[in-house]
Amino acid sequence: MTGSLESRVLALLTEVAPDVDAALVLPDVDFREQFDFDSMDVYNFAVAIHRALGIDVPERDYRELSSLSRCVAYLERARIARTSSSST
Amino acid sequence: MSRELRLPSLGADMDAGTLVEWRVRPGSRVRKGEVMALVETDKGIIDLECFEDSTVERLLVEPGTRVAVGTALALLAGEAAPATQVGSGAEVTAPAVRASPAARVRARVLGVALEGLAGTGLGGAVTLEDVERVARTAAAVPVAGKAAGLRAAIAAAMSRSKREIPHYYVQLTIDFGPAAAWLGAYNAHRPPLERLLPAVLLLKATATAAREFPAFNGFYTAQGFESAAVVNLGVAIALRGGGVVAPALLDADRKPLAQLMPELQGLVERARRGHLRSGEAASATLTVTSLGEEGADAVLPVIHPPQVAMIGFGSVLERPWVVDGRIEVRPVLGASLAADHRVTDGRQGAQFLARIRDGLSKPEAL
Amino acid sequence: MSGAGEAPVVRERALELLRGMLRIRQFEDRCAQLYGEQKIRGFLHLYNGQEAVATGVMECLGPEDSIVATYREHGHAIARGIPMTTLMAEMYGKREGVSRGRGGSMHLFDAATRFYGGNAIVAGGLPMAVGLALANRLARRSGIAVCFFGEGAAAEGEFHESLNLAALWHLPVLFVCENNLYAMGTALARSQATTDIAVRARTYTLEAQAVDGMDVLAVAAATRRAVASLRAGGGPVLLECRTYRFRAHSMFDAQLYREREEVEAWRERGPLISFTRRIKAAGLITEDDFQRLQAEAEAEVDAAVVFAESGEWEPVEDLGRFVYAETGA
Amino acid sequence: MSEARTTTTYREALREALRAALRADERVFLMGEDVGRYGGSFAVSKGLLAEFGEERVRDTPLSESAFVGAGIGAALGGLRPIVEIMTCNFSLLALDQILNNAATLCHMSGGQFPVPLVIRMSTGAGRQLAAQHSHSFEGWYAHIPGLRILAPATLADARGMLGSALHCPDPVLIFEHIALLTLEGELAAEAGDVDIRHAAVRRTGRDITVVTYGASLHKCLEAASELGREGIELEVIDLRTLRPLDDETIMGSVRRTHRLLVVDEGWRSGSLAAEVGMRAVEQAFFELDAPIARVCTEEVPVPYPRHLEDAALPSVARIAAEARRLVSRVP
Repeated sequence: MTGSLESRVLALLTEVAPDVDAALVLPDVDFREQFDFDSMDVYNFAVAIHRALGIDVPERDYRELSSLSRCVAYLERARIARTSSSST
Repeated sequence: MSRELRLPSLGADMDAGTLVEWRVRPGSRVRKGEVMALVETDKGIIDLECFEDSTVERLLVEPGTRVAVGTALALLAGEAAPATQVGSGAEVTAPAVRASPAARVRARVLGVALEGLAGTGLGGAVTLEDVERVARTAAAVPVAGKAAGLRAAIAAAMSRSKREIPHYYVQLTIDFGPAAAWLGAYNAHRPPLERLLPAVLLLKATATAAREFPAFNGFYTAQGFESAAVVNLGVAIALRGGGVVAPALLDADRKPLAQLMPELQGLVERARRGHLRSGEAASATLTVTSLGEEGADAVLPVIHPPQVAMIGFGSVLERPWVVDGRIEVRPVLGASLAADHRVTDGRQGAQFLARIRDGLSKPEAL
Repeated sequence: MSGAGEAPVVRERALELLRGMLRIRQFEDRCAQLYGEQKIRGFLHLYNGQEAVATGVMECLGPEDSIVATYREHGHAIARGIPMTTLMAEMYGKREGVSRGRGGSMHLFDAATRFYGGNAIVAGGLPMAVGLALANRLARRSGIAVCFFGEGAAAEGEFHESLNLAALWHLPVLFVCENNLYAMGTALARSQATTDIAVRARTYTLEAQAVDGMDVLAVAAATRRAVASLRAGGGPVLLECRTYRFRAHSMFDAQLYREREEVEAWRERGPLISFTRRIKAAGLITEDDFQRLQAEAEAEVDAAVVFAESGEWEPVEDLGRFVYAETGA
Repeated sequence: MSEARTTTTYREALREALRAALRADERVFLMGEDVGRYGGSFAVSKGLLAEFGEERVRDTPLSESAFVGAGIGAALGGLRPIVEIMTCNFSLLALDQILNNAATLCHMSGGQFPVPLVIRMSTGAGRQLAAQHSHSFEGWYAHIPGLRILAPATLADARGMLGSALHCPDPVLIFEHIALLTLEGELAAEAGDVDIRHAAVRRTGRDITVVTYGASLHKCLEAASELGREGIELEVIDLRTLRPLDDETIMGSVRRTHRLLVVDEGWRSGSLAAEVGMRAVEQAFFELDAPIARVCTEEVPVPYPRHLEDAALPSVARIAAEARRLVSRVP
């Protein structure tokens, strides 16, 4: 399901920053470096993730949202954690 | 009694604009706050709002026309005073972009900025083909073109500022510990949408202080300085691809943090989409720039004329800090003030910064 | 009171000719007044003094004949039978005018009476009259073309071209030169080497004759002979009617070019005075008749003014009408 | 279903038009200098005197004002005169009649007196006839409301415009270019009246709209062929009717090509070319992707020697050069 999550994250990313071309996003480079992401972008990104994926990223984990691969890995873990917690 | 809707000056660095689209027609009844037209400026497309209920009698300017600030755009009927701030009516002196009429129309339709575009037509004019080629290639190109125009506008405004305003600077390092702690606690229990950014605290603290120091909040014009009755706090917003704009958070001193945050979010979004509202594009009475997470200690800003002061915040950094005679590691923030010596002096500036510091030390009161 | 082969001057005819001249005189005097009141604008050229010419010529024409006149043509239009009401409305520029107000004083047109204007270019009407006669000839119609012009026109090329062409093609044109001695302010002798217009016409082989233009009967008699010749297939004829204009060339004219005494002398033998004197002396009419005709003419002019006053302005939206024919192909 | 076609010339087509008009309507007659015995100074009316007689083919004295005025009078009198003025230079001697009477009477009489007159005259340079016989005055006449101005550039128009003009209740001036008299080509045997209200697109192309008329049409078409080999496509419009102008066809083309070149044998200042260009500015400004350009006759009285005359007139080379300039790109 990683591919699907990645494409959803990319969609959210372009929603937050409409001038970003999803096809050109480098997975391991910091968003800040790639497209001048700032705290407002991170804030918006977190809001979008919460709305679309239902994952509430706490403020202290915002640094996990700094690149595509890091973000996908984090959200993957968060989903698994949520699923397992809800199944118990 | 009919009166004229004139092209307002939406900033000291704006002396002309291109009417992109009318949202009203002759005979239209427009209510206060309704958007009457879209105007393209160097800073993007701006909505021209109606400030009084009116009826449109006649439109005087065709879409696609570049007009000087102060040019009458339409005739309105209604009892009220002129709808928008009236500019100087000065002629456009900046050299116009050389582009064919057809290229101008197509550029507008395709959203391509002509400024900085290399023309291949007769006399180096931008042609239809040039515009279409740019539109076909990556979106980055028009952004670069737009950025060049914006850069020119910034250059003009900042040069004027440095030419005309005798700046002085005051700096103060602020212990951001109490604010950071308060903010962490505030955000911890809230979903992402309701959380606050540190910038909101900085803005609110500045706005509150400005109300107490009106000599830093207002405009310096040919008639001298006049303090503003409200605090419309300009926020310097960096655009991706370069450039900065500084639209205002209206009445920033009177709004609770929970309201300022979504307003700031909206303002940033509109600024980056190039679609600011006329009411917020030009009304700042005092501006703040915050470098956020970029790691700089401090920033010494250049005042946006006709304003008379600007506050700069560096990044919040952990630094050794003396508390009760002992050294502790604390998050600290470099705050700077650039102010107009024609209006205030350094002593007042230091007091103003100190008042901001005090505000940040009691964030719960903000 | 009649010459050889001439229409007899009986009471009815005398009254008719007098009425004709009085109507023109009254109309012109009222126009002068209305001009001062700014009801009439533009150029206004009045016919006072020349009434015998139009009246005498028109008496001899039929409805099949075509008229081409000059910018001093109110008299011709009235004598031709165009109602004074529509003429006055034209002076005002009202849409009820003969030319829908588009022509004004100098451009009276009326298709019903074959009145082809009112031409404000000196000699401009002569070639047209030749063409109207040509049309009659080619269409085998009996009508003739009558062309009025002043002696000033004899200096224009179009005069010579037209006389030559009409004579060359043997066309039924009656050229009526109203020699009032002044082309605006330029006396004939000061501008033309040959002052005898008839002599010049004869060089183009036209039948040409000089007539006392102040004598309505003489004008009529000459015209009647000319028309008979033309209808019988004869070539063009020119009548030089020696007359005088009592008023200025147009309204704004200080008349620096002629002496007051000269004007007074001509007035003494004016067409109205002399004709009235003659027919009264002959016992054809009484002073009462004269007064009655005068009153009738005045009443007709009054009615024409009322008509013109109550007329309407052509709507501005119709400005572009009639630049091209509206009758279709 | 192929229609019969005959090989003919512009001159013969003009003559055939006269012959057909004289046959079709008893009211029609031709008059002018040397139209009868001489056969027309350009031999257009050759043979017509014998066929129709002196009454309907009338030689006139050298009195342009009188015979043009007589044409106006005859038209008012119910006939359908065709007046030939030998060359447009001589038409100046009749300008008073054309402007002050023909063009004016209908309006001035409140619509009572339309003037259904046709005046034909030769126009243009290119035959080394020097300054007094090389004018192009059609643009001047096109300035005058009340007149209709035609400029046949093709065999079909030479054959068809006269008949259409005679059916028109207004004064129509037809300008026949002397350089076209020997133009040869095929014409439908059935050729007759043509539309005289619209311009014609003689060649389509996407790059530049070239508006022209008369003899210049053929220069433009030649330039278009030349440029076509270079990949520059000209859309060539033959105005045909110079007054009233067919704005729709012109602007429709400008909206496609976004460039306008006007080629006019008249002098540049105050020319018909200026009028066409100004209308494009008024009506299609936002469609223009390059400045409007003109190729007109140089502002000199047309000189006699061949090389100077050639240099004065619009040429294929000048038209092509101007077209190339309009689509040129700066590096």
